[in-house]
Amino acid sequence: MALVLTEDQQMIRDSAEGFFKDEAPVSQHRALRDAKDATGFSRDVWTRMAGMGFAGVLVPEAHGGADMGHVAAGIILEAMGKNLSAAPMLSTAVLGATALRAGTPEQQAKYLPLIAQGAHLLALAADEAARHKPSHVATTATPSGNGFRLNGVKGFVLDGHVADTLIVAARTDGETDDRAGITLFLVNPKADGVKIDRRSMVDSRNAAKVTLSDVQVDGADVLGNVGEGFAILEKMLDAGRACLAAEMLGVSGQAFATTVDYLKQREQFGQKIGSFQALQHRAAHLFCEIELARSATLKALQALDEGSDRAPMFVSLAKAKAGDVAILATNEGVQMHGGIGMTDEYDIGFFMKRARAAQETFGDSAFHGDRIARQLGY
Amino acid sequence: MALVLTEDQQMIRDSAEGFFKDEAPVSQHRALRDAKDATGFSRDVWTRMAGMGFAGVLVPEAHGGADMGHVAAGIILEAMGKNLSAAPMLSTAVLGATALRAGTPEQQAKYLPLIAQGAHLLALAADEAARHKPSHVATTATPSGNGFRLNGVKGFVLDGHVADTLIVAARTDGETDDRAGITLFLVNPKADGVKIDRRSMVDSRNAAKVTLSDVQVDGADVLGNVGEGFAILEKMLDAGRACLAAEMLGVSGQAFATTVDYLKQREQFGQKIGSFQALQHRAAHLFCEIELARSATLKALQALDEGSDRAPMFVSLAKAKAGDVAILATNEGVQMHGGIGMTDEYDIGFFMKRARAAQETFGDSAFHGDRIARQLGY
Amino acid sequence: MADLESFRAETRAWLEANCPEEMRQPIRDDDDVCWGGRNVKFKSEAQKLWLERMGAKGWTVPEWPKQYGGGGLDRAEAKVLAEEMRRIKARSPLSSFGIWMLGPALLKYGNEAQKLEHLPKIARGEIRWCQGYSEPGAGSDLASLRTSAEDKGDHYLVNGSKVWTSYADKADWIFCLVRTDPTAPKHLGISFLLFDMASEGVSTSPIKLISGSSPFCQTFFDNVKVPKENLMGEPGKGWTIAKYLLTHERNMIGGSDSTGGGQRDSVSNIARKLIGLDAAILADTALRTDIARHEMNALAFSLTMERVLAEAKAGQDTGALSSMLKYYGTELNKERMELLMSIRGSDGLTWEGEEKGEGDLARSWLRSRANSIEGGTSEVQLNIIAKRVLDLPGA
Amino acid sequence: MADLESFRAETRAWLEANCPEEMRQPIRDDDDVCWGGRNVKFKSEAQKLWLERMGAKGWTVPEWPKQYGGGGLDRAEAKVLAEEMRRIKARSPLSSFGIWMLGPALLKYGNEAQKLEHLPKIARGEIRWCQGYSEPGAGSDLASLRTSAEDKGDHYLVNGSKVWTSYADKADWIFCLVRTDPTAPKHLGISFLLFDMASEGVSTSPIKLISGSSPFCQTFFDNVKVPKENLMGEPGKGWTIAKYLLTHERNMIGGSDSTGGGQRDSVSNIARKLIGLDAAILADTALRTDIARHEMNALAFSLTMERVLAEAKAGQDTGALSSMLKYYGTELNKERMELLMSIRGSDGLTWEGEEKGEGDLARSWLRSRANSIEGGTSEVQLNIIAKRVLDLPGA
Repeated sequence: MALVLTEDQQMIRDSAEGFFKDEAPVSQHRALRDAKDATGFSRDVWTRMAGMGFAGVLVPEAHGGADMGHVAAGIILEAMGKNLSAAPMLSTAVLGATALRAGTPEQQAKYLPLIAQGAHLLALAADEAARHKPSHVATTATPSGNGFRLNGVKGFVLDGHVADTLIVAARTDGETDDRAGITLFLVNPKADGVKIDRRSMVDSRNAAKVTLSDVQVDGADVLGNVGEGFAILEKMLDAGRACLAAEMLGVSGQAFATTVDYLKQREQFGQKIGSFQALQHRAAHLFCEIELARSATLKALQALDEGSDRAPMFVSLAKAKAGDVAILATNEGVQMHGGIGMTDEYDIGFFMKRARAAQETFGDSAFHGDRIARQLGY
Repeated sequence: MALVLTEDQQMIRDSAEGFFKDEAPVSQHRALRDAKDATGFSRDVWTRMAGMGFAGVLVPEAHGGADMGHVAAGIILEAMGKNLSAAPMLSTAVLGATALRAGTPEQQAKYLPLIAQGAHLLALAADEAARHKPSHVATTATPSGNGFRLNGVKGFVLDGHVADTLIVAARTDGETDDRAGITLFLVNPKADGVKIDRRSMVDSRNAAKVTLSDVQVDGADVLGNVGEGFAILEKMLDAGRACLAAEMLGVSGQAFATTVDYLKQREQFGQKIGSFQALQHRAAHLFCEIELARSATLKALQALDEGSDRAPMFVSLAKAKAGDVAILATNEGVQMHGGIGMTDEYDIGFFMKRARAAQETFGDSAFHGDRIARQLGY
Repeated sequence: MADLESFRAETRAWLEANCPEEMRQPIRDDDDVCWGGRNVKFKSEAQKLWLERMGAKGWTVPEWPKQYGGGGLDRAEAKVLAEEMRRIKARSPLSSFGIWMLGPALLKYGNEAQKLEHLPKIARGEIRWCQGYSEPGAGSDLASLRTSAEDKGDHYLVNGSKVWTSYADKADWIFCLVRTDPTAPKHLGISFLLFDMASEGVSTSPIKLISGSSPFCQTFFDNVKVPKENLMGEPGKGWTIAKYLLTHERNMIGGSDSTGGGQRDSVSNIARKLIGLDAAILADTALRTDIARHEMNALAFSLTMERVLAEAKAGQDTGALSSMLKYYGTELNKERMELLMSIRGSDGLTWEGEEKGEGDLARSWLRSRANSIEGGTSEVQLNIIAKRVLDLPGA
Repeated sequence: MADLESFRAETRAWLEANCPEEMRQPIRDDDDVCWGGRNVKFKSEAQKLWLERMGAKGWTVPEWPKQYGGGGLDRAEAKVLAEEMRRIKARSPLSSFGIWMLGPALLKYGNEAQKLEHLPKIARGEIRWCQGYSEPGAGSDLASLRTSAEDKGDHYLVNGSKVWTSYADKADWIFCLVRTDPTAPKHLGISFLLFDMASEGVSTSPIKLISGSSPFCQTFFDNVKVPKENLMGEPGKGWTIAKYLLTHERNMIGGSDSTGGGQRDSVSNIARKLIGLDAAILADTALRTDIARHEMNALAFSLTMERVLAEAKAGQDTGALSSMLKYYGTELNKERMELLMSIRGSDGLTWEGEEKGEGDLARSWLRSRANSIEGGTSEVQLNIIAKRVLDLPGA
């Protein structure tokens, strides 16, 4: 596959960019933040995103989805990153849809159409360590009745506060850090024993702490095979990581564009500050870095669409590179804006906050650098 | 101790700087290189260095030395770094004298006066791995007669091609990477079974490969206690590392001064290139880095003089920081000189070569970063 | 030396007797820091008592002369006092821009009346000062300031506005750069004026920062009348005073104060607690490499501060090095906060949660981004090093 | 597609029959690379045969038109040829600045007579070219060049000197920037001249580099007579041609050629072999972190080259991106060499030892430092990106 967007994908990009710029711009993010909105996003926008086919971007057509693939999903997330649009796109349309595609025909028929319609929200309850380590699952699932009883505590459950269904990773076998013995469960957050504590984050999004105390699930709620959940989990995470890379690419791109504009307008010592060579060189270097992040991200998304064996490596590359670049782009953006970049009144700080949160989600660049090195055998 | 040179030390600095600028400037280094001089330094200069008290800087006065301490030794090495002066200062006056101070009264009486007079050269034959790891000693010393029989191969024996005595680390007990069980021996390089292959290095200095085949040494040639050589070795190495840091500080300082001069003279696009802000900022940053290296180096040398428990940590800090800074200073120097910086005709390349060689000697910054982290318990 | 030892004994006894137990506890939050001023709200009786006792002895400013409310101690005695305070972990009784910034400038450039008027009130924490340097749209370019002070015979009429005035909404007086001569070239028409924030025509408006807090204000001057005797130094020489004072500020920001001194836990200690060890080394090897690199630089930097101080004490010229300390210290502190955010992982992202203190790290991280902007940006410091230290040519 | 498949079959058969076995072995040293030219010294009969056969088919320059000695292939066919050559690991028959640099410019700016004269000889490796751009003391500042070409009616009289002319001592002809109009402003008086290095008045002097080798020369022109028909393009338009050509050079230096393509072993493979693993990860964790960071950037960079090519093929404008590729590619290659020096430790320092190949790494490392200087320094590339891509204002 040529490392370039197809004409179809360019059309998706144009329509996604138009949509989020009009329907969910940074000003909406600011308004939600100021209102301390309990949902953290606009349900109305989410419904319209479903109408555009975005919610069903990874849902098969047979289940009412648009089935446009990962490159398209990344394009949508990049446009969201540019506008800091908040919506349960990652948790539901990417992670949720990827998970359910591994489900039974009944599970698929039940959930996938609802996902595509924007009528059902999912959240992944996997992380237990503050530093991402997906095999670190101490939450237990012990046989009970016709199913299992779940006990444990999950942190950093993105959109957990609004989820209609939680996808919970729990251990049916093995030791805490083993990959084998992990099983995924579809859990109703209203079930007895489920406690959800919403936490607002630095980027004004929400990640819940989910406490499971003797939560009873039945056999039909197992996703995939018992003890083999890690493979599905990795698939979900890789789709999520690649899409986060795309979102961070949007964050970097917009932060950079805003900064370059500022360099062209702002005067100091009687000159446009964009004429200072030290800033020019830093901006030019940053331009190159963003281009590298773009290439890595597109490759990762394509590799997922192709089902390539090397997809995990390219995904880690994209997540690490786009993450580091987003940190650099937003830090440079704030520094080059000077004092006003530190004020809440300007948007550049929002981009910095989102970059940091996305960097810490599903493994930072240190995690992914390690993962690539292991994949390459060193 | 205040982190500043005493008046005495300032005087030593002034006299060392004057001496090496006059007696062993970069042009001498170039001449030795061009002549493919087999010794690699001027024996005449070494004799005069002894006359200045430099060779005996760490030799007690009772043995005819100047006993000026490590700060003074570092001052001398820094001046040598500025002028790229080649002399067996590190191997004999620093490593050799440090080793012999741990010797028996007879050994001290035999060797230390000769060191101070510049009449006897020593070389440390310790490293067996290309990446420095002092506990990695596979060379064996097996009991034989009234002493031991040595077998093994040593690489990177600095000044090994001219040494009058080799200080050999060999294993009398334990496994290859154990710290315990290492014993130091004073070995005559002309003894049966000693083979010395001179290698010239990128910085035009020499490091020999020393092969030991059934070399017989007697009990009087053991330095320190049998099996406890590692502590002496570490002491030697730490003295050497701190002095290398000082030498690299000199390399950085001179490379930087040369480069700043060039920035002030060279014109391009109708302007002095030193007026370009991007280069100004890089030069200013480099200035700060050199200042940090200077502080760390002085602290390490003082800590050695004080016999502080924290000396190994400060030594590793100095070696790592001064090493990284020397690489940066010389790389920036070549880059800012542009094309002519790549020509053999200009001196800046010599500084780059010496910086790299010194960085790789007795542990690079990765080695010392690891060593500090272990000392700090992480 | 015998004198110094008896001074130490007396000091120790006095501190033991006078420093309330509560003032020997570590500082937990902002309320534990006392800034003084007319409207001071003491957090506790102990905090009030401690300020009064120390202020009465002049030990809030141990080296200032006694006639100006100081302790009159020499350098060696001041060091003993500091050591003895550290010994019992006594808190600083007073945080004050008056002490850190205006005071040294007043001592050097103020006239006798100004010194007698202002210094004792600073020493006792009675008047809280703020700084009026930056102006909207001018940023680091102080020389282009536009706030005017028109000579009206017995007073100046001040008009304009200042931005980034720290705690201007809480301050009693301001020291302020104003343009007294609109015809003089950039640097030359600037003067240094002191005036009461309660004067008619002064208003302040806090600036909300990305960290959510508002430590800075924009301050507006609308026909503010300032008596002529409130001019400090000569008219038109404000720039010289400002530079002197900025050097102090730079040392403060780049130095141990805002990058934190010995009291902060090291990055590696925090990492070890949160991440743990594996075979005696930090379980995350990539982070370990970055942490080690950072800590080496931090250690080399703190040694550099020590060396610069020692050189200054030994009479060597270190004036231009304040830009180095400001630049490197603030960049290091930003790096430290980035590393702490990485170490804390998703926990560090919390803004508001059920427990107290959640969100503190994220706020501190965001706050740290201003370090390399306030008090002269990193870029300005590099320019200064290039020009003044390296003597590189102008563009 | 059927045509392409039959072309593939024919090509495969031809290559199998005509590519000597020796030409399918990896390149071991400089002698294995054939640069052609009047004084070519073939290392072996196979090398000579391979050049003759490929040259005769025009496959040294597959996409050039047949009338100019090219293969006349379209893009798809050329790709098939490249694939088939890769399949049998066939060496490139000819390395040539004529092919990489002058050829494309000649095709675009040369007149018919010039094309017919020069292109076939380039294609067949009969004439070896060198480049005369930089001048002593001018560095990256090409516009200030001083080599003059005075119009003498039927010829130009060339005087001056060039520096950094690669292999000028081995080249037959030079393409050279000269000033034909001394009165025109900087860029405008420059023309593009081709002439024979055997002309009277041309002399060369190799420049010894820090790596010990001398791939570059200084070249002197002392009243060299050059026929007027050797001017390429319009007089005074040399700058336009030079820029076009520099773009090609940048792609070459930044791209797969000098930073090495797929044939090089990866840094991590080398590290694994030399340092070894401990519990499945590289035994030196600090180096591992740096290597992983480097390899991620190297991989992202090679994907960027792939993407830029794909975008160019898809008709998108990627012209200004050559500066990015040159800048980033050369900086990466320097980093690679620094890492290899670290990995090899003291062994990497050897300059001369008993075994063949000792000293190669140190020399390659030193050589790599020129990457970010030659063909426009990294600083110049960043200036170009800032101005042309980001449209930032001039100082």
